[in-house]
Amino acid sequence: MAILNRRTLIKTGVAAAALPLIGSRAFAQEKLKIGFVFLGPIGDYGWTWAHNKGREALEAELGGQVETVYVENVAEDASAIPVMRDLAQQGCKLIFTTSYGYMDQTIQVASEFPDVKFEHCTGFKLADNVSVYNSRFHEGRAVLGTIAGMMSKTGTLGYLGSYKVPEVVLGVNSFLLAAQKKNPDAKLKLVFIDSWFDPPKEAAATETLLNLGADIVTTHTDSPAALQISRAARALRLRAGCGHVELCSECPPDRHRGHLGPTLHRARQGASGGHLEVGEHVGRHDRRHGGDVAVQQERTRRRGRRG
Amino acid sequence: MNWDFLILAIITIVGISTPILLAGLGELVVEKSGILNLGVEGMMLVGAISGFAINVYSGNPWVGVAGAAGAGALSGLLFGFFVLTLRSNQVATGLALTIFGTGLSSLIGLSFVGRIVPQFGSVFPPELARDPVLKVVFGYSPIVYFALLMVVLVAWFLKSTRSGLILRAVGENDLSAHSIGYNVIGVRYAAIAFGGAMAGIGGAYFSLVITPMWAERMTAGRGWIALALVVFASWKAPRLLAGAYFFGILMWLELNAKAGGLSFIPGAQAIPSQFWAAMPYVMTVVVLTLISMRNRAGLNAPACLGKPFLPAT
Amino acid sequence: MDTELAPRLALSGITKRFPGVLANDNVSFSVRPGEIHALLGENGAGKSTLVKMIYGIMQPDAGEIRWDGQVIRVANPKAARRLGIGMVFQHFSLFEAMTVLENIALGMDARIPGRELESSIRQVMEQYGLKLDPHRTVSTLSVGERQRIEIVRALLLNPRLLIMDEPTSVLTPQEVEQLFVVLRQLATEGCSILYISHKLHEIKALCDTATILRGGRLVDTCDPRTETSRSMAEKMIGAGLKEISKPASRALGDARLVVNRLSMAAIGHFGTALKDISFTVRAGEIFGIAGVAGNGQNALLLALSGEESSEDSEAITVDGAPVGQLSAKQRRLRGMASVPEERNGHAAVPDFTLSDNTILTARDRLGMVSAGLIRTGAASTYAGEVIASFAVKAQGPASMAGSLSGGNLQKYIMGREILQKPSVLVVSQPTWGVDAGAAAAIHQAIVDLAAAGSAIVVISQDLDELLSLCDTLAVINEGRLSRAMQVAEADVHEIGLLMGGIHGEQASAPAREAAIAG
Amino acid sequence: MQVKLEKRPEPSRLMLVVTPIASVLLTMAIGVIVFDLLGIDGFRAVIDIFVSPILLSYKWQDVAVKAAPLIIIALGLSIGNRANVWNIGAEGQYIIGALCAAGIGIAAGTTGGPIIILMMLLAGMAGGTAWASVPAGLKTRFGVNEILSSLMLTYVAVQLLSYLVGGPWKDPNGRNFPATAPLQPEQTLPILIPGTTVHLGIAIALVLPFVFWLIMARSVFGYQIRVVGSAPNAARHGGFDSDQTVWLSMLIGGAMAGLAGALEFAGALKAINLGFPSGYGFTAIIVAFLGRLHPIGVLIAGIVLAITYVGGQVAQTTVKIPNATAGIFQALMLFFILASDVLVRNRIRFVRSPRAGSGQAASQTAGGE
Repeated sequence: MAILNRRTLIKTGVAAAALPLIGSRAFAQEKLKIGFVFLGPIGDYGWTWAHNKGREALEAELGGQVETVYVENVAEDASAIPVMRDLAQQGCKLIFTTSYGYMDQTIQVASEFPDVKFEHCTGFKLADNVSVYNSRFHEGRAVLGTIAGMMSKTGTLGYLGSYKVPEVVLGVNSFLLAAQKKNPDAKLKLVFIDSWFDPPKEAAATETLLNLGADIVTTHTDSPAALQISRAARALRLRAGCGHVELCSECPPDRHRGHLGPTLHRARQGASGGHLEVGEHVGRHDRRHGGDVAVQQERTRRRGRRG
Repeated sequence: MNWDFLILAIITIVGISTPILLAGLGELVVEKSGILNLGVEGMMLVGAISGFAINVYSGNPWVGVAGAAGAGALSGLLFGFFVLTLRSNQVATGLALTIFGTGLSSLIGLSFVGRIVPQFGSVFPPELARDPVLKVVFGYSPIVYFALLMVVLVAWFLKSTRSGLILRAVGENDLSAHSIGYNVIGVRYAAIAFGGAMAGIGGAYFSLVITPMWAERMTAGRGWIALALVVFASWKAPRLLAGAYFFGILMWLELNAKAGGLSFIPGAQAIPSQFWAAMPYVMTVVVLTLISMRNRAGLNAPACLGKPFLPAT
Repeated sequence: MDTELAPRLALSGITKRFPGVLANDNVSFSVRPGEIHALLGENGAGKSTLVKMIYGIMQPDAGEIRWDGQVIRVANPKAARRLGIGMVFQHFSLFEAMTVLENIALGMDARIPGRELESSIRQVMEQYGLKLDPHRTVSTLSVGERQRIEIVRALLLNPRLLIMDEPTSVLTPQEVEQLFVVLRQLATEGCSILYISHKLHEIKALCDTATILRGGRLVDTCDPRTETSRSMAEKMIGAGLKEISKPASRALGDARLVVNRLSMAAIGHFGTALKDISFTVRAGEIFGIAGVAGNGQNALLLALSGEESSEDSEAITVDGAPVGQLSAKQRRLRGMASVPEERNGHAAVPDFTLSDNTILTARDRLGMVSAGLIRTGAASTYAGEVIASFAVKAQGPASMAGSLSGGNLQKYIMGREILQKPSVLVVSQPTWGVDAGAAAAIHQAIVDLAAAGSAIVVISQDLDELLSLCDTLAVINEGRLSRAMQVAEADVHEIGLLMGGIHGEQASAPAREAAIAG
Repeated sequence: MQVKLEKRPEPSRLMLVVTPIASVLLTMAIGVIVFDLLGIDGFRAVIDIFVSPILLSYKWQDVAVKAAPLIIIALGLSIGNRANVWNIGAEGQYIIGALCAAGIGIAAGTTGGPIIILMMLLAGMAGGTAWASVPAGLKTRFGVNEILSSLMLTYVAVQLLSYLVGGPWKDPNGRNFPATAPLQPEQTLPILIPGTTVHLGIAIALVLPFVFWLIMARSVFGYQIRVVGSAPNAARHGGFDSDQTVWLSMLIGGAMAGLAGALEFAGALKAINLGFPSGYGFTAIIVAFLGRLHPIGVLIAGIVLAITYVGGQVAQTTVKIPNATAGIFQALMLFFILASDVLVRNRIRFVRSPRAGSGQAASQTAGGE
């Protein structure tokens, strides 16, 4: 999954189908209740951590207008269904399902609750009340790759991957292609640890990457283990850095950001009583506006498919 | 292959082996006293969060490690209370301890997410610890040296001290030890507390050394590997050391298999990484079978392991 | 004090009472320095209780113990050791996976550094010719070698009195010889030895004095070298046996149970191997097996009941059909029933109801099972029948077996087997710990069953019981069975000799050696 | 004064029933206190975890879906535990059962129907049985400790699952995620109550306890298991073979775990991914003990545990405690129930310290501890 620093999105089309998620009425008195379904623990310092930061920022910014609840450690299988259903039954009118693996479950539960809007992260199936959102991570990865290409002494770059899935592969390719623009001889050492979150394994894998000659390591896993390891490996002149979460050279947990953009934007739309239209929303990282909060509308496309 | 590669490989392997070495060493002593504590994973997690939390408050990683040891020992004593004093079933109680430790650490950890802690300095002069070659000897966290020291101490304790002899006697034949006049329950309490302390330090190695942060379930099942390790080492401390590094090599091979960087082992890329990941467990079963096949003579499996102590009234 | 005059140990008027049993009744005797003193008696004669009091494991209810002339109270074994009393137990328990040295260290009261301890061990071993490698692991040692560990441990304390509880029961003849050499040497050095045994020939060969106990009372203190085996046997088992009530002679039928050269390896370190056991029991016959406990009775029961199956299916036949390799369940279907000596946990499950306990052995013969399901009604009915026929004092079939008194449970168990009308019944210690009324009822039931044509084997340590109950009798000793004797013609003294291990011409020395070698 | 345990002549039937209930109540009480100390609304948390799932009817189906595998696995384990056979590898057998069912599903392609479903369930049972036969064989043949061997094999099963779903059985349309393709709709278990997730497996989980109760209470096999566990020598006397008991109880444990895996796969999850091993096999050990190894007790305990799972999720959104917290409650319940075994078998008496020094006193206190 992904990560996102999201910014936002858009949407278009179809207004016909779009439900007035939140109708214009009532919002003054009634808070919008927003539910989040998280893949990992909110303390993972990664994907879920960043999503949760978005949730917190949302409460901070829209305090009086929204109420948020979340459920963490939700497996990406059918057991997510009762969780989503529960959130809907508790009165959530907007539910973020924050991982690809919730796609079919989101579509199913959405069909049971036509008056609840669902925002699914990184999926591709849409329904009348299901939108998907994502970030253009590959753009950030390309920036990282560019830096890595310019800074690497050995020309060997390390990439700590989670699963060999399209999003991750996309990031790997953009990282390497960007690096090779600066250093045509750049090579990439890539490890997939088959897990989003396994700090000891991430740490050991990072050491393995360093061991294989990488002097810059980037990560697409959730914990900051890789960053901490590379940081500790002082023998490398260049500390490795930076995963999908945030571009930063001093990594530890306090510097992660992410996910805020789209989350905020969509919620703001809902809370303000505007229509939330269904579609695919892709955000781009934009540091000019403080990175995580900046949201810009970029593209909207309505697809015909429905879950 | 070059020296740098080898040195870094050794450093990685020592690093991933240390927590299972620590926890395994504790469990070794516990099992030697005749008790099977399946709660290692839970005690490690309790140690990980306690060490981290105490480090946050004290600002001193050493105090954190001591706190982790104390918290681990306490959780061990909880297990001991049920198993020894109330004579509950060891297997079920141990599993409950793991579940308990996982939940408790998550709960305590709520307020420690995202905190930063001071880290250990090097025990050796930085020139040594950072020397590209010498760091293979001097470049580790103090806990790594502590673990090695403990291997020596535990081996010496079990082999050469009277207390160690009594501990082994209790695990070998609790009824006889009791009839000679030794305090079986007391010895086992002590062993369990030690086992908990070592598991706690093993857990703290995750939250203070490998990745200085707190994250739920950050020990990621290493407590179970530690249990396997004790059996694999056939209950001998020196073999435990070798076994821990051997398991470390397997874990490292698993990662290398995933990295596709194993060109130095012909054909290794064809072996799925899961093969390496399963190896510690498969080999443990094999070792266990070999142990059981031969006469128990000369073997170290404590005869009372996991059995309740029921002295005649 | 004058050790020439004061005995090392003197007991006077020692009495010890357990609930329902007078274990020692006013026992007095003394042991001189350097004397090898035998304590002779059958099981239950009170030998063990007596030495436990000397060693401080128990306290006497009355009487006094003098040590070197002084009245003392031995509070516990540690105090006994401090006085210089050492003891080698019959069933020693060692730490198998540990070395000899470690085992000895664990048993010492004092902390002695390993190296020092090892040198004292070597010294003791050299002094007494005990061969033992201190660094061997116990699990690799023979039983005799294990006993040497206990002896060495006792000797390290420089004992002035060494108590040996049936030391030879687990030893080979060669080991017995070596042990005697050691004991004699100890005695010449002034150590007194209290030697518990029921083996007459050993006592004659080794001891200076013998104190004979029977039923908790001291019968005689004599010089075994001047006594005959026969006279000691008579004292041990009671010359004044009450009248043997010979069973009315019954017409015996065909052979129903035939045991032919049954041999079986020992189970565990303290088990007894069975060697070449042969006997025949005919329809209507009650066949008694006498012997001192620990001579293979348990093994024989397990072999007959089928809990341990034989390698030779012809070794046991029932009504002509070989059953040696059949399981307990299959033998029961052939009409064999058995009652082991241990009631709780072996013959019956204490946590189960009486009704459930019938299922244990009666399920197949009495049709308590259909299609794999238990007919609880049938079990309960049968339990009720047993309770009624045998006057078992119990609330009913739903009572827990463990809640019954020993005698009632025994009646219940006997009844459970007898009412199944087995063609062969093997029962061990049928009236052990049972009050007189229950014992009489059980005896009557056995006689009735025999009268109905069953073949019955009764294994008992109670010679009176066997003499009054059985038609035929044989004695088991060290896993061998003597020839069978008609009770009507039996010579009590010969039985005593057989129980004491004097085999006469039947167990000639060469045969014995050969058996051991095999 | 010291506390002395005195063995009861008969286990207390009253305690047998009272202690599990008391354990749950005590757990709830301690929960309130501990959470309050931690600054969380303890009363609310405990109510949400233990009571809300009962009060909210829409939660019932979730409880049922969670309880089904726990009950089925625990039934099998309770047989082994009764006979003192310690299969703690049910998690692995559960995984293998699901994989075998998935294998049948994949092999069947688009074919579905009752036959295929039945084959999947049978394959699941066969797989679980096969996995359990390894520790059973090692135990009976070589005396290998089944606790350790079955535990180790669980992790081998996890790796096998990882290999299969990330390799040969990976869904070709799954964007390379390590997961099997979702089952064909005709291959999934029928839904019993339209509009819910209540699938056939839940009915099986409701019926099986009664079947097991019948077996344990009425069959010769159940009798055999009880005797072997209670008095091994008596079992031998009764003609019951101990190796056979080990085999049967292990294999039944494996078959039930395998069945639970197949049902969970074909009824609830419909696909296997790396998250499939969710610890049901371990939690079921708690269920077995909480249910006092009695089939009907297991049924109730399975439901109680499922309630704490579902309630744990509720509490996450209401009092915002991490979902692992439900584990604290589960563990506490088990601690208490195990400890209360002492009360079932013993009564507690306070006695004066005996005179020190005398041999008699020493032997009395020896067992008192």
